[in-house]
Amino acid sequence: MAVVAQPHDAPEGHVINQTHAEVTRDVVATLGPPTRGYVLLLLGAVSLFLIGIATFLVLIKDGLGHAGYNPPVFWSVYITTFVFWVGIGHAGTLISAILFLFRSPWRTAVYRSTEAMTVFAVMTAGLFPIIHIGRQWIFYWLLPYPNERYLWPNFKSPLIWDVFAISTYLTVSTTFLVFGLIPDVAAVRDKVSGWRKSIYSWSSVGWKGTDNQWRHYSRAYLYLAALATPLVLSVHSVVSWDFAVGIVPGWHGTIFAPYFVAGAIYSGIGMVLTLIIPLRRALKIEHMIHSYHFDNLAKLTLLTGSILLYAYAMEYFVAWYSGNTFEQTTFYRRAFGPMWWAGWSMIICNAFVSQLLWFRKIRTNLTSLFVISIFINIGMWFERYVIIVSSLSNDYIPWAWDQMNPTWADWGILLGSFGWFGMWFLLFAKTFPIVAIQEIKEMIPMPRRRGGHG
Amino acid sequence: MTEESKPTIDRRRFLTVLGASSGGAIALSGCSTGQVEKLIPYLVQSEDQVPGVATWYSSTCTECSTGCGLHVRTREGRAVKLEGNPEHPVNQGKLCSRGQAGLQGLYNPGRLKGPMARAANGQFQEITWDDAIARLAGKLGPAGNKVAVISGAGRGTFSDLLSDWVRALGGRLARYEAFASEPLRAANRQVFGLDQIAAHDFGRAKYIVSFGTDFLDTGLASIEHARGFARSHGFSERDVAKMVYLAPRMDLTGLNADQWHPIKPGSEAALALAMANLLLTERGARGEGAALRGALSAFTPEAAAQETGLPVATIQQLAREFGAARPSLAVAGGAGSQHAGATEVCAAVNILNYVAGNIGETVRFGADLDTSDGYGALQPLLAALDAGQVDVALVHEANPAYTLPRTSGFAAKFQKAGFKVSTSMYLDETSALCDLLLPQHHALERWDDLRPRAGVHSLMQPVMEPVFNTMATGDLLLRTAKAMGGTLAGFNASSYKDHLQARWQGLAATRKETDFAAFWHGALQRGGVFTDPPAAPRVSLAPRGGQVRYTKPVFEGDGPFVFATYAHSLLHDGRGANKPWLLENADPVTKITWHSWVEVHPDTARKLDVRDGEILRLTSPHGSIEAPVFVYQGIHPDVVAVPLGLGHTEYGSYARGRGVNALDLLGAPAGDFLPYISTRVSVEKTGDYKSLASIAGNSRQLGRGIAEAMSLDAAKKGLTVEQAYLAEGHGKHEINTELELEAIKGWSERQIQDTKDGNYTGDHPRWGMAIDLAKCTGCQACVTACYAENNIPTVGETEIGKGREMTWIRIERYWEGGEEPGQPVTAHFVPMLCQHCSNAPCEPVCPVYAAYHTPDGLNGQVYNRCVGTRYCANNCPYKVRYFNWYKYNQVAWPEPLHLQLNPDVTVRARGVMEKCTFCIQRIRGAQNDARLENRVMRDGDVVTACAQACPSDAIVFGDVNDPASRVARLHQDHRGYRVLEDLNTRSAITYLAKVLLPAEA
Amino acid sequence: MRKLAYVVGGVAAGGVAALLTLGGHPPYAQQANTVADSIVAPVLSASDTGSLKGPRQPIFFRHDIHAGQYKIQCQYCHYSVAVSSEPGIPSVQTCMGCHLVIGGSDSSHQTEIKKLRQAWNEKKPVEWVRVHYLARHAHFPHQRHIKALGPTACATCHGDVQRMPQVFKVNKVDNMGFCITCHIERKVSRDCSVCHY
Amino acid sequence: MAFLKRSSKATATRAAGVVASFLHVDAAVDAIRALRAKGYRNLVVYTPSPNHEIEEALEHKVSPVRLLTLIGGLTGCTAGFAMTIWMSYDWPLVVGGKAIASLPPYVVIGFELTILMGALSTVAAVALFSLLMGQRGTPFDPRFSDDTIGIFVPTTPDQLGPIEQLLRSAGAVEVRHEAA
Repeated sequence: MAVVAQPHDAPEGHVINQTHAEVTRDVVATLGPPTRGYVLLLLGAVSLFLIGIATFLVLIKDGLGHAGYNPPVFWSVYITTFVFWVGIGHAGTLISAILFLFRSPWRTAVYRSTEAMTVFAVMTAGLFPIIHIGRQWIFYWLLPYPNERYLWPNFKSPLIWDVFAISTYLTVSTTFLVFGLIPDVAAVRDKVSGWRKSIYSWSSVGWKGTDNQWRHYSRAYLYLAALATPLVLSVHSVVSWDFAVGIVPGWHGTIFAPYFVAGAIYSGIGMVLTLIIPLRRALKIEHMIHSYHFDNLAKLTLLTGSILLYAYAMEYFVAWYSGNTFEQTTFYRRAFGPMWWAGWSMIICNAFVSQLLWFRKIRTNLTSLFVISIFINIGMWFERYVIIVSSLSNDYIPWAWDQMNPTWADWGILLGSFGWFGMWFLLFAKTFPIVAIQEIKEMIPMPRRRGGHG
Repeated sequence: MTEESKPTIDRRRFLTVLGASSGGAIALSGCSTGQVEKLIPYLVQSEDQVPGVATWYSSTCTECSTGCGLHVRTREGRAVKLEGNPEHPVNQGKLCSRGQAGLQGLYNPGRLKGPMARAANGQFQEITWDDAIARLAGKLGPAGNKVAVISGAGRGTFSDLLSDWVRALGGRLARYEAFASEPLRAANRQVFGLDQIAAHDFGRAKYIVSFGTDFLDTGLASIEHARGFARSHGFSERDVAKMVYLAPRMDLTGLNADQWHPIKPGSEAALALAMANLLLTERGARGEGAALRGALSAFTPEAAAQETGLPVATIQQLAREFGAARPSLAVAGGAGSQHAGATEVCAAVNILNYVAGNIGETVRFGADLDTSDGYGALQPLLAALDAGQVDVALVHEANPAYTLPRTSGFAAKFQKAGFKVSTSMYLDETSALCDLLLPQHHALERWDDLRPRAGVHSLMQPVMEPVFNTMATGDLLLRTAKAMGGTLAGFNASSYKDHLQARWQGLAATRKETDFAAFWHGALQRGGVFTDPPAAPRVSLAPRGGQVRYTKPVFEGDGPFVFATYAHSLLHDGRGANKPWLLENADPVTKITWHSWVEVHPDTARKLDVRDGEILRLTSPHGSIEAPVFVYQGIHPDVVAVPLGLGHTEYGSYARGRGVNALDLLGAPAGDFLPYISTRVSVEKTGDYKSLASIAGNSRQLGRGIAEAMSLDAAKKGLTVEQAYLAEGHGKHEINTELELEAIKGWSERQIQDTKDGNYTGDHPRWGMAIDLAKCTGCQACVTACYAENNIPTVGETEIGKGREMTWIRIERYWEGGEEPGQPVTAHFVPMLCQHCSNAPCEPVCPVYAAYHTPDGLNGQVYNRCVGTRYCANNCPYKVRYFNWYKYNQVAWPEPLHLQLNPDVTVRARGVMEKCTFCIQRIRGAQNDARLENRVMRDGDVVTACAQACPSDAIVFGDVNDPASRVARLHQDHRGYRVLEDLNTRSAITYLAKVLLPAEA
Repeated sequence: MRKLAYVVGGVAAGGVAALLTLGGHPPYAQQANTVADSIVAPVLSASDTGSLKGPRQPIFFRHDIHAGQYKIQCQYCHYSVAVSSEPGIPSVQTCMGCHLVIGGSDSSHQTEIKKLRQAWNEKKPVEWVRVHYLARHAHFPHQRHIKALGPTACATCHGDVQRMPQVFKVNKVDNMGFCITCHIERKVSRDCSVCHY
Repeated sequence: MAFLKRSSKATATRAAGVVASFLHVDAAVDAIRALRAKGYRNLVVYTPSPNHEIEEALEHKVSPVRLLTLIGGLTGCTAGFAMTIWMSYDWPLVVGGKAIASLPPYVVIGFELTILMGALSTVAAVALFSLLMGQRGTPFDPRFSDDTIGIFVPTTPDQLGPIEQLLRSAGAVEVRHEAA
C-alpha cells in the first residue's frame, strides 16, 4: 500500500516515493556488510593516517625543524591545515542547525552526513594545535587547570580563545549528532538481531518514541540547533581573530571574521559535495539524495563563493585605499611576489570557479559539481596558506623577509589528517544511519484511512 | 624542560681539567630538571674563586698582532667570556669579534690533547712530554746550526727568548705572519728612513682618505681606529669628518665612507701623488716641499685620471678638500690593497701626508706598532729549506702551509727538512706536515707578555688550569735547553714564568720600582705596564725619500677580470676558520656565513648572466676555484673578489673542507711581500647553484625609516628626524585626521594608564637602550659578544640557509641609492635586537604568559614556560624572536666547547622561543650585589654584553626612569627616533639617526 | 581563602579534578628559629645509615653532631652562601682543618674520619650525593635569601638539619609551588624573571 | 550513561493495560480523542517520528527543557567571566600594556562557555525528563520505531474489554492485553 505523498512544504521536484517501512529498510540496508570498495577506501585512509603518525613521531623526536619553517614564516602548513579543517566543519553545522531553524526541507536527507563530517573535521582540526607547537608534550598548559605553580593561561591570547572555541564546537556538534542519532539507532535496533542488536539497544539509551519522549526531544533538538547556530558564526570568527588580532600586514583586517565564516561554509560545502556525491552511489540512496539537494547545495556554494569574491576584492581595495605602505607591499607581493602562484590559485579556485554555478546545468550535473568541489577544496586550502605564509614572509622589517617551502614533514601531516578524517567518516557511515530516518519519515505523512490531508 | 643541555661533562675530566668544581658550577645551567647526582667539592679552596661568583683576570689578546688588553671572566675555574681591558691603551675596554672568539680557541674541539710524534706507520701517536723533549733535544744536538724556526709570536719576552735560543743554536729565525704590512714598513723606511709603523690618530683627523685600507675592520689596531673614527666621524663633537674611500672594492671601511670612488686596481699611487702634487702647486711649497716639487710635477691630475678612471675634477676637489682640512689623514696598506705596487702606494701616501703636514699630527711615528717581518724574512729560510740546509724546522704560531699560495711550494720545501716540529695548538696544515707536535698552552693558560707598541708592556697570565696536556712553548724551550746543555746551557731559568719575571725585574729597575712584588701584582691587575709612547721623533724626508715612483700595474694572466682577494673580516688570514662564532657571525659586508663567495659587479653579472648563488669557476694561470656569486655594487666592474680564510685542508672539523682558498689563484710571490691582487682570471659558469647562507632578507628599506639618517646641517641645527624630512621638502607623511590622531593619543594614554595599573610605576627602573647610528660601523663585535654572553647556539650553514640563525642582535645592512646608474650606493647599518616594547605585540598573544612584561620594563621570556606556539614571533614587528627548531643545545657545543657556556644563562632546549633579554642575568646580578651592599643601583652598574663590546661606543644601556642616566639623556636627543614608532609599541630602544654629509661637500 | 579560590577556579575551569588543589599546596616547613640549644646526637654507625632517611653518603657525615651537638654555624662550612648564589660545598681542606686533630670519639666515627683523611692524602675529593637540587632554568640566589631572612634561615627550605644524622629532603625545593607559596606569604616579588632567565 | 541503561533494563517491571497498533494516523488520533474523552489521560503513544496531529490530540504542555537550557546558559556565561577575571588577578601579569583583566577578550570565553553549558544542560534535561521520568516498563513493539503507531492504555483488568472495543472501533489493526 505504497502511498505517494507530497510533503507539506516541499517545493516541486522533491518527492520521496516511499513509505516509512521502506525508509527504515533502505537506511538499515546501508549498514549491511561492507563492499570491497569500502574496505579499500578504509585501508587507504588508515594507511594515510599511519603516514601522519610516523611523521608526527619524527617531529617529536627531533623537533619541528623537519618542517619547512623558514623565519619569519613561523606558521605554515600545520596552521593552514588546522584552519582548513575547522572551516570544513562549518557547512555541516550550517546545514544541520541553521537550515533546521529555517525549516528548509531539503537539508533532511543530507544533514546527517554533513553533521558527521563536521564532528570528524573538528576532531581533525583539534589535533593541529598540538602537532604544531614546539613542545607537544605540554600542550595541556593551555588549559586552565589548577596546579601547584599557581599559573593560569593568558585569556587575552587568541590561542586560548581557540582552545575554548574548538573544544566547545567539538562538544556541541558531537552532542548534536549523537542526540539526532538516538531515534534512528532505536529504529535500527528494532531491525537487526544478534550482537549488533545488543550494541544498538545500548546506544539507543532505551528510546521508545513515546509521545513524552518526542515532546522533550523535539524541543531540545530545536534548542540545540539554536545554540549551534551562533557557534558556527563564532568559531570561525575566533579562528580568524588568530590572525586579525595580530599586527601582521595581511592579517590585521576588520573583515576577517565574516570573510572567514563565508570561506568556511564555502569550503565545507565543497567537502560535503566531495563526500556525498560518491557516497550516495556507494550506499545506494540516490532516491533520497538527488539533484534537487545538489542544486540547493550548489546555490549555497555560489552565495558563499560570491561573498569570498567580494572579500578578496575588498582586501585589495582596502590595502590600496589605506595608504598604508606595509599593507600595500603585502598585497602587491601576494599577487605579483614570489608566491603569486598560490595567490592566484586561491582567487581562481574560490572566487571565479564558483561563479560557474550561475548555470543550472552545471549545478545539477554531478560530475561538474564534483570537479568544482575538488577545486574548492584545493582553493580554500591555498587561501589559508596564502593568508598565513605570504603575509608572514614579508612584514615590517624587510631585512627579515624570507620564503618557505613545505617539506615531507608538512605533507606527511597533511595527508595524515585526511587519513584520520576519512577513517572516522567511513567507519561512521557503516555503523550509523547516514540518512536521518526519523526526519525523513517526518516529511512523509503517515497513511490515513480517509486518504488526502488531515 | 626535558632535554639535557650538552651533558654536564664527564665530571672526572672536569675535575682533572679544571682542578675545581662545585654543584652549580658544573651544572651548566641548561633547561633541564635532570638531577646532577654528585657534588664534588674543591680539594683545596683557592682564595680567589667563590663558587657562583665571577673572578676576573686581565690578560692580552693574541688573535692578531694588535695586542689588545683582555679582561677574562672566569666562573668556578673556567674562562667563560673575554672582554676588553678598560685600562689598556690600545683597545680601552673594547674587543673585536676575533678577539672575543679567542675563547673558542681555548675550548676548541680541534685542539691537540697532548704531545704527539709521527709513528712508523705515518700516523701521529700520543707521547709524554719528557719523551717529546728528549726527541727534540735528540734531534737538535746533531743538527747543530742547521735549525730553522718560523714564529708568528708577537714582540715580547717570548720572542726575545726564542731569538736568543735560536741564535745560541746558530740557526735561522723568521718572524712570519700573513698580514705583516711589509709595504708600510718598507715605505716608511724609504720615505722617512724610519723602520717602523706609525700609529694613526683618526680621532683628530678632519678629513680622511683611505687608499684601500680597511682600517675599521681588518687593518692594524682596528679597535683603536674605530674609537677614533667614532670621535671624528660620529657627530660626537657635533661635526663629521669626511671620509673618502678610494679602492676597487668597498669593504666595511668603504661602507662607512661618505664617498667611495671605485678606482682601477693598482692605481692608488698615481692618485695620491697627483693629490700631493696639486697641494704643492696650489699651496706653494715650503722647505723640503720644494725638493719634492720636481719629483711630483710629473704626476698630473690628468695622468692620475687616466690611471684611476676618475674625472680630473674629482681629483682636484679631493686634493683641495684634503688640503683644506687641518689636520687631515691619508692611510694606505693592508691586505685588501696589497698588489705588486703596494709599497709605492704607501710611499705616495706618506708623501701626501707629509705635504699636507699630517706627520706628527695624525700620523704618529714613535708608537712603533709591532708587526712580523712577513714574507721577506721568510724567503731566505725557505731557500735554506729548499737547499736542504735544515735538519730541524720548528714552526710556532704560524701556518705558512696555508697562508702561502700553493705555488710558493712551501710544503715541498718544508718537507726537505729532516725533522719538523710544530707547537701549534691545532693540527693545522703546517703541523700536519710535521714529525713532532708539541702543542703549546693557549694564551689564557700561560704566562707571557707582549709589547705591541712602544710604551705598552701587556701581560698574560694563566686564568685557568690547562684544558689539555699542553705546555707553554717558553717552558718547552727552557726544558729543551736543559736537556741539551751545550750551546743552550745559558738558558737556566727554572720555568718560563721565572724567566718572564726576571725580565720584568729589569723593567721594574728601569722604572725605578723598588718593591717588585707590588709592581708585579699591580701590573697583573692592570694587565700590564702602560707608559706614554716616547715623543715622536723629528720626522723628515730620507735622503732619497722624495724619489717616489708609480709603475703601471701589471696583472698576470690574460683573463678579462682582475682577481682581488682580501682579509676576511672575521676569519682574518684563516686562523678564525675553526671557531663557530666567527663562521656563524655573518661577514659585515656581504652578510654571508660559513662559506666562500665571489663578489661580482651587477653590470658584470648582467654580462655573464649570473645571479646570487650561481657557482662560478675562476681560472688564473695558477689554478682555479669555484664559489657562488654574490652580486655586489661595491666592487669595480673589472674586478672579481674572493675573501681569504677558508678552504682549509686541515685545522679541525669546523674548518676542514669548508669553502675555497683564494690563494690557489695566486702565483709564487717574488718580492718581499705577498701581492694579493696580482692575477687576472677568466670566469665561467659551472651551471651549479648554491643558495647563499646569508642572513640578509631584503636589503632595501622601502622607505620604512628603519635606519634613519639626516643631513649634517639638519643635525647641526638640532632638527628631529621628521623636521629634517620636512626641511628636505618631503611632504608631511600623515594619513590620520585630527580626530583620529586624538583618538590614537587617547588610546595610547589609556594604555600607559593600564601599564601603571600593572604596577609599572616610576619607582621601578625602566631598562632602555640608545644606539647611535652615526657611530655604529657595523663591525658586529656586539653580535659575537651576545653569542658569548647568552649561550646562543650556532646552528650551521644549512639552518642559516633556512633563515634559522639565532642572532639575538643582528646588524641590518640596508643599501641606499645605487638604483639608477651613476648614483652612488651607500650602506646604512642598524643593530636590531628586541626593542622591549611597553606595548609589546608579542606578549598578549602568548597563551601561557611565557612572554610578558616585567615590572622593570623588560619584555620577559620565560623559556621553561614556553610551549612553542611561535605566535609571539609572528606578531613581533621587529622579527627579533628566535626559535629552537632542533635540539641545537645538543650539537652547538661539542666537548670541550661547552665549557664556555655562561652558567648564569639558561641553555634553551628545543621547541622554545628565545630572544634578547637585555642581559637580564647581568641586571639581576647587579641588583643582588646592590642589595648586599644596601645601596640603590647606579647608572653604569649594568652594561649589556653588546654595549660593553662596541668599539665605537654606539650602544648605551641604562635606566630610562633615572633622568640623570646617560641613556635617559640620549633618549631626549633630537636625533632620536624609534623604529616603527607608528605601531605604538613604545619600544625601549631609541636610535640616533645617522648623520650624512651632503653628497658634494 | 586560597583553597576556596582554588575550588572556584577548579569549578570555573570546568571542574578539572579539584583534588589537584591539594597538590597545589606544597608542604611548607616553618622556619626553625629556635636554634637547637641542647641536641645530643644519637650514637649511630655507618651500618645504621640504611634505616635513615635520605641518600647514603660516601662518608657518613653527621650534621646532627656538627651543626647540632657542637653548634657549628652552617656558614662555617657552606662559606659562600651569604655572598653568592651558590652555598658552597666545603673543601676537603676545610674538613681537615679540624680533623687533622680530631680523630673521633668512638670507633664508628673514627672509621668515617679515616675515609676523609684517606681522601685528603690521595688528593681525591669526596663525591657527596646531592640531596637538594634546583632545575637549571630556575636561579636561586642564596645570598639574597640569607640577607633577607637572616643566617639561620637555612631551615626554612632545608628543614632542621641540626637534627639530621643523614641529610634528607624535607621540602620539595625543586617544585615551583614551594617557592611561590613562600613568596606569596611574605609578599615578595612573584615576577617570573626574578628566577627564570 | 548508567541511568539510561537502568531505564532500559527497568522494562522488567511491567504495567497492566492495553496496547493497540495503528497504521493510520487519523485512526490513532480518533482513538486518542475518544480515550481522553472517556477520562483516560495517562496514555502512552508510540510514533516512529514526531507527529503534530497526535501532539495536538494529546494537548501536551510545552516541554520544560527550555528552562534548564536557560539556566545552563547563564551559568556558563557567569562561569566564563568569573574564571577569566579571577584567574587574571590570581597572578597579575601585564602583557602588551593591557589591563590585568581586560574584558573584551574575555567575552569570547564567556560566550563559548554559555553555548557549552547551555547545550550540555539541554541534553541533561532531556535525559532527565524523558528517560528517567519517562514511563518505565511501558510495553513496546519493534514496529513502533518503524511505521506503526502504538497506543498503550494503562488500566485495571476490569476495563480491558471496553477499551479494546473502543480502540478497535477507532481502527486499531491489532490490540494486545498487557498483564501486570
